[in-house]
Amino acid sequence: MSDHTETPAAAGSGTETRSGARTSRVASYAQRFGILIALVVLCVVLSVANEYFLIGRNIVNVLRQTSINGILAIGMTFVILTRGIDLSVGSVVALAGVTSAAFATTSSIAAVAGGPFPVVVPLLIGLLVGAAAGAVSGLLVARYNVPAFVATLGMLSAARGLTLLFAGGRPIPALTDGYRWIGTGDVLGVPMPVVIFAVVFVASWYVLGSTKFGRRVYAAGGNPHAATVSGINVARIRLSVYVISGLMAGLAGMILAARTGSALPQAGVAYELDAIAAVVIGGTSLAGGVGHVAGTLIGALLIGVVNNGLDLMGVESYYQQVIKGVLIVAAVLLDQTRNQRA
Amino acid sequence: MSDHTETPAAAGSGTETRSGARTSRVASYAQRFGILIALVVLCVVLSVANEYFLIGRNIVNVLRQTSINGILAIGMTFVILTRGIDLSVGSVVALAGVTSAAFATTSSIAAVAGGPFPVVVPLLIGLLVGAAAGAVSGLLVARYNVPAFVATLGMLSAARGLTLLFAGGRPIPALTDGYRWIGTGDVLGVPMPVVIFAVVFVASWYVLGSTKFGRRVYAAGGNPHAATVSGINVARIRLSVYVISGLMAGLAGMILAARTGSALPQAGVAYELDAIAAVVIGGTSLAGGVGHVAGTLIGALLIGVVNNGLDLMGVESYYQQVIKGVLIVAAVLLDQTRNQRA
Amino acid sequence: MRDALLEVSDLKKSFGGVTALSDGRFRLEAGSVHALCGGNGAGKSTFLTIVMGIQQRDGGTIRRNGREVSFGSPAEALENGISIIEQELSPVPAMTVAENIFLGREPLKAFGRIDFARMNDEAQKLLDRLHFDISPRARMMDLSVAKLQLVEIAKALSYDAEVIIMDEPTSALGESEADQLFTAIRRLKEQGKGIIYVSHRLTEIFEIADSYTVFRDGAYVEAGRIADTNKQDLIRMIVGRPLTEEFVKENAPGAETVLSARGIDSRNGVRDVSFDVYKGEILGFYGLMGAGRTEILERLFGLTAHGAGTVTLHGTPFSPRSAAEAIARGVAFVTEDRKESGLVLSATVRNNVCMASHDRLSGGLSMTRGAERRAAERMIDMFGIKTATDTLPVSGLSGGNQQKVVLGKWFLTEPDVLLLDEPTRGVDVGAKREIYRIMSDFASKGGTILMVSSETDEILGMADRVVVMRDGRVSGELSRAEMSAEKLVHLAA
Amino acid sequence: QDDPLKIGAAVYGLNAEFMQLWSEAAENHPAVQSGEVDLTVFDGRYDALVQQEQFETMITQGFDAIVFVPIDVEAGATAVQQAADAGIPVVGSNTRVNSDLLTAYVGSDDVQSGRMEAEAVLEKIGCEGGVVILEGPIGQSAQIQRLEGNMQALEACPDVEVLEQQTANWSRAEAQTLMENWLTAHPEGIDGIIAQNDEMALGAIEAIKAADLDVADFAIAGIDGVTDALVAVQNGEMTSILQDAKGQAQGAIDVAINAAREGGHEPLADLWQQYPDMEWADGAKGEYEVPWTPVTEENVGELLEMRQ
Ligand SMILES: Nc1ncnc2c1ncn2[C@@H]1O[C@H](COP(=O)(O)OP(=O)(O)OP(=O)(O)O)[C@@H](O)[C@H]1O
Ligand SMILES: Nc1ncnc2c1ncn2[C@@H]1O[C@H](COP(=O)(O)OP(=O)(O)OP(=O)(O)O)[C@@H](O)[C@H]1O
Ligand SMILES: [Mg+2]
Ligand SMILES: [Mg+2]
Repeated sequence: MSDHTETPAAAGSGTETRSGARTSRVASYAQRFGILIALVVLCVVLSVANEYFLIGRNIVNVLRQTSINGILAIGMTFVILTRGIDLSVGSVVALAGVTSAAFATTSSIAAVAGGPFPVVVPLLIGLLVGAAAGAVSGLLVARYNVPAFVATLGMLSAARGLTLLFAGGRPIPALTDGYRWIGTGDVLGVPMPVVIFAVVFVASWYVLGSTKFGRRVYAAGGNPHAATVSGINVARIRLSVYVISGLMAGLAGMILAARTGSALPQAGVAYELDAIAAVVIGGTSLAGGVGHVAGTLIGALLIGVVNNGLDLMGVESYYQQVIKGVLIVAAVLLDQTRNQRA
Repeated sequence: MSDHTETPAAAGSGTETRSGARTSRVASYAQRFGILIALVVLCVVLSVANEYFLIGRNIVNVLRQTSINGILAIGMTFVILTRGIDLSVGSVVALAGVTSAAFATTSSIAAVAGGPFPVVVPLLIGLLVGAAAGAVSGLLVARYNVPAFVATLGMLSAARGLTLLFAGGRPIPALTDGYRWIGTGDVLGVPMPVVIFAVVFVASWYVLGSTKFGRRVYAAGGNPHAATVSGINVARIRLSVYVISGLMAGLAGMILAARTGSALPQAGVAYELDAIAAVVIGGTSLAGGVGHVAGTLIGALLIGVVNNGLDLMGVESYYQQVIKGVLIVAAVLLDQTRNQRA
Repeated sequence: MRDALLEVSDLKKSFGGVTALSDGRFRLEAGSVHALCGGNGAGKSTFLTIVMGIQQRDGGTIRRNGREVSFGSPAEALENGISIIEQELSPVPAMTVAENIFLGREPLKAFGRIDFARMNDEAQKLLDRLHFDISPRARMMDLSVAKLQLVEIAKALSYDAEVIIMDEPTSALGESEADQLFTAIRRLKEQGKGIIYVSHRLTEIFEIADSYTVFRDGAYVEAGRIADTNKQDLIRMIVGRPLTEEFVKENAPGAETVLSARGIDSRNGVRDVSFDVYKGEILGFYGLMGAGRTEILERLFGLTAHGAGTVTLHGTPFSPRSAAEAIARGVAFVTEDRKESGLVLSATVRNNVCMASHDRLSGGLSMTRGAERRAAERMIDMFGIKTATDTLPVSGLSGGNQQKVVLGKWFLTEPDVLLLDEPTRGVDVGAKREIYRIMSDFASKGGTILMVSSETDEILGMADRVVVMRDGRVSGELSRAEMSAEKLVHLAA
Repeated sequence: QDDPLKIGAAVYGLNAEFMQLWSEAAENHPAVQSGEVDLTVFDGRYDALVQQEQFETMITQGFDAIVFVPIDVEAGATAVQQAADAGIPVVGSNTRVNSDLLTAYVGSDDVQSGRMEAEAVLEKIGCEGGVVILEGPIGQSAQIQRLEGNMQALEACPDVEVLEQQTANWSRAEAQTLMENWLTAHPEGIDGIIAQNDEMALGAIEAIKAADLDVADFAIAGIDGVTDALVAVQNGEMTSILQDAKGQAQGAIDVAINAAREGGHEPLADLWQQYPDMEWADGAKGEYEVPWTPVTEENVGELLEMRQ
């Protein structure tokens, strides 16, 4: 008993809360202002520095380039809110990519017998594979108390191995047009990856902010003991968030395959780092219970804008790495000093 | 000592402690038994499966192959005990490797003017660079409240960029014999990397278990607020652990360069994952305050043995990845179920 | 005879080698308040958490309305009409009061959306009914311990459960809030509910309970009707031997001013507070919840930014910027919230006790193991801390014993000036007396004590002088001769 | 002279030496030096999607031509398609891409290098004994093709047993560990080491030294001709097959300039003189094959000189 709540160091960091759940929700967005300002400042600087940055086409590029990491980061937000972490997303991206692609390729070597199938079949397969991978990690964490870091690191390694085995180490090429549409199609001029990202974002906003499940995710992360005593099945919540993260990884894997036109077994390496970074930059605490997908969106955009801007300006690769490191820290620093207590 | 007992959840599980310090210290190691047993089981299986596993030469191999990750993991243990994380160790390995190597190369292109210098000069440079990188991360975390994940992710990127810039993207070859001795020499037949690892391990055991500083690391991680009220300068402790981690990365970077014969700017990629894995497998909690370097040692050995064993048996690369993932989780699972309450 | 709401027999529980409960027995009738009494570590909380399904028993039976039950989780207990106020407050810090109260059973509107408006409304109504002055929209992490406790009370009552377990619900409360709780309890009793009540404040038990059950060392000792017993007997049952007077006070204040505050400010509205404390004196601070007493101590100890005003210690300016500086000047601070700021729960008893005395216990770099062990053993002895060894994590100690560890930690620093914020929170009668004796000895030997307390008895029993606070200002100062419960309450309100 | 041509070089990753040599050579192309071409090198960070995104960026900025070194044969095709849709010519270099929209490909035949290095090893061990193969990341085109070449050579020596075959991901440190373990598992059996790049061969050499064995007892070969490998060749420790990064990079830029100018460009790079077999053919050919150069004790001094 006596689970240690641990108000993280920032507890009560000068946030005046008076008038309510509503206000408190607004306040919680206000805490993102720091990082939002960082994003805006960065965008202003970039649009002054480079004539192409603000043109519609580049904005579409940035959004499209953010969408995969953004989708992963949203799934990751759920996991991190429960004090967990999912290192396996990059590998699951590849696993879902190749398994679904096998049902959607016109190449006779790689196809599953009878294929290619109409797009819904590979789509379901990809989601299913992602969810299954998430369920395995989730079970290990929720039911067998394996630390999330270890469980998902195991999955990172195992899923990558399975992917390579399944695909024989080679890409699965020649995907059907239906499948490719997920990555290259558009709706009223908005590219599909962006559309999917938007839908996922809105859905997660709704789920986390307005549903019972969302409250339980926050509670299970904020104080698992209190949640349990309040009759919440914390293990089930924990399991669910890994399934959600797996689903998102599955989705991202298919978008990736569809965008690149073939499913690569070595896709997605180290994607977990960017996804976690987006979440943490967005203000979600790795200690659980505190954070919001809106922050994650901004975090993901920030990373996307930095990558895009540095490429646009043709900054040399090595300098890029230095600058990127500095910028990410600077953005959070700006946020941090604003929110610091006293 | 025996701060490091265990996960609060499993508090006092099955440990008969009556006769004081001695017993309790034994008990605290007993709690590592789960993972130690996993290691022993694995070793037994491997020595049955492969005739070469238990021969002296292979044991030396395993130890040597474990030493770099082991040294990193020991530094990481300090950081994780304070609730932090250091993602930058892989990059700092490379940075310290190339900067120190520049003082120890006989190649006229890469050398710092006046070089090569006697081995103590590059050695000090490497340690200094590591410590400096750690100090920057540490300052960001301790003084500016940047989440450790973000601060060290920034350092991961920046240090890699600096390394590549410094080395011009090329290896620094032709290191002096003195320098190479760090990686290839031996003391009474024990390879230097193993000797250094052993020294680092014993020193960290002493520091964490028996010094004021060690006590404070545990306190600062277990409950920073309570530690502060007890007169502990938590910020200073936090800063110190990142410096220690940086020093360890510096050391590891030099050993790596000395072993491979030239300092590669792309060395150490993703080393942080294995280092963190060793720490967590060894029972140190990412929530801080609980854990022990002895566990880290076992965790690092476990990873080393898995890699070595699979190579020895000639398991195919794809299967290796799957098996490795499963084994790591299985080892922790064995530990977990043993320690679980009720 | 009607089936009891709850009947427990032969309940057993041990943690590894440590037996927490060997024979737990209890019978709760409808429409009654049943006090569960016992010293620190007697097994009360263990018993109650098992009933609630938070922990699993090793043996024994639990009957609910005559039917044997076995709760695998608190969810099942809640379904069976049992709710709990746990001893250790356990809020979800980033959530609002209303969200905490309705955790897991939020009111919904269309499409499964949570009806935040209704949730806040209902929380407001609930809090109003209980006369708790808390906004349902405030976030838990912004609340003081006392308010957290009120929220937990409101939450437990809101389940409309038939059996309500209250494990030291008033330990962080002042008397007026406790009175609000008692009003609510009486109402529940009339509705035929059963309440299990745990408190180390015996006056409360005689005020509210109908019957009692006493545990000692994990085993049932005796049960009966409150009407048939008295304080002396109850103490005898709890402690196992008779105790005479409750307060031990032998110190006499000297004339030398030790600490002197002039016009100090602090955050949360503490303004212009001045006082002097003398060598050998116990200065009490009394006030209602939120009067600003804690802030004054935090300010003195260097934990909050310094506002206006000056403080001198032994005649020299004293404005520490960190706890370390304060400790170096011989000041110690037993904080109010042991879980938040007092203890490292994952660390052992020994390491917690030694935490503020590292310099004293080390020879240069190395800690002196022997010295640490002896120090811990001395404090375990001095405060009667019940623990199998000093190398167990404090998270495995009972609440009252944890409090004693905090006291031990600060006495070990051998301070001149002791700042005590609710020092006997959750401590049993026997140990309380011990602590009062230690305080008295400390002052007699020339130590100085500043003691914040919400218990009038404690102030009246121990303080040489009392500063009464109201809304962040000093509303009066009374000498020992002038003190009375009425005057204290009058000045505080 | 009008505005400089904007040419982008999208390479799969710059963290290792070979692509660094490649991009340095690209920057040193006479047309870039003279300002005729404004060259931007994009680091693909070993990720097919990142490369594709860099194509999007170049298209947005209206580049005149792109030189492409893809991370993957298949995944690069989409990027090429996008550029083609935008009317930007793409010239492949070093690594193939499975697309018929490529203006041309300037590179070397990996199958051939795989065969050459394996033959060098087999010759040294007299076509009998045991060999191990250190592979690149499985599935990458260089790994697939070099392995194909390895196998072609091995077919000619049926008495040679392949004892182990495993990826070390182009990495020296990984190869060193792998080799240490193999030396334990095959205490007497390993005679030859076929490493699909130099880094891995160098790792194997270090492992042999660490095991107190004599490097001279092993036949070791790698591919690429990175600087450390040249030194090792000079020391008689291994054989390497030089991949002409400079030739590939500069040749591709010439072809790209020609495509951007829609013909008529006079090639400026050295390689057109260096290799008599390479014919410029008005930049109109679909494939330019840059020959491999086995590094021998004779030419190694000169090659090292060029690296200074
Ligand atoms: N998780 C645990 N691990 C080990 N021992 C425990 C644990 N929980 C309780 N104990 C032990 O069980 C005994 C009974 O503790 P419990 O908390 O039930 O006492 P209590 O009667 O509630 O005391 P208090 O009045 O101080 O709250 C104590 O000796 C305590 O050390
Ligand atoms: N609104 C608030 N925001 C942050 N912290 C607060 C707030 N109100 C109180 N606290 C903190 O909570 C702790 C207890 O405060 P509170 O004033 O309620 O305590 P109390 O013991 O009931 O009364 P007193 O202040 O008289 O000691 C103090 O540390 C105080 O600083
Ligand atoms: Mg209790
Ligand atoms: Mg107070």
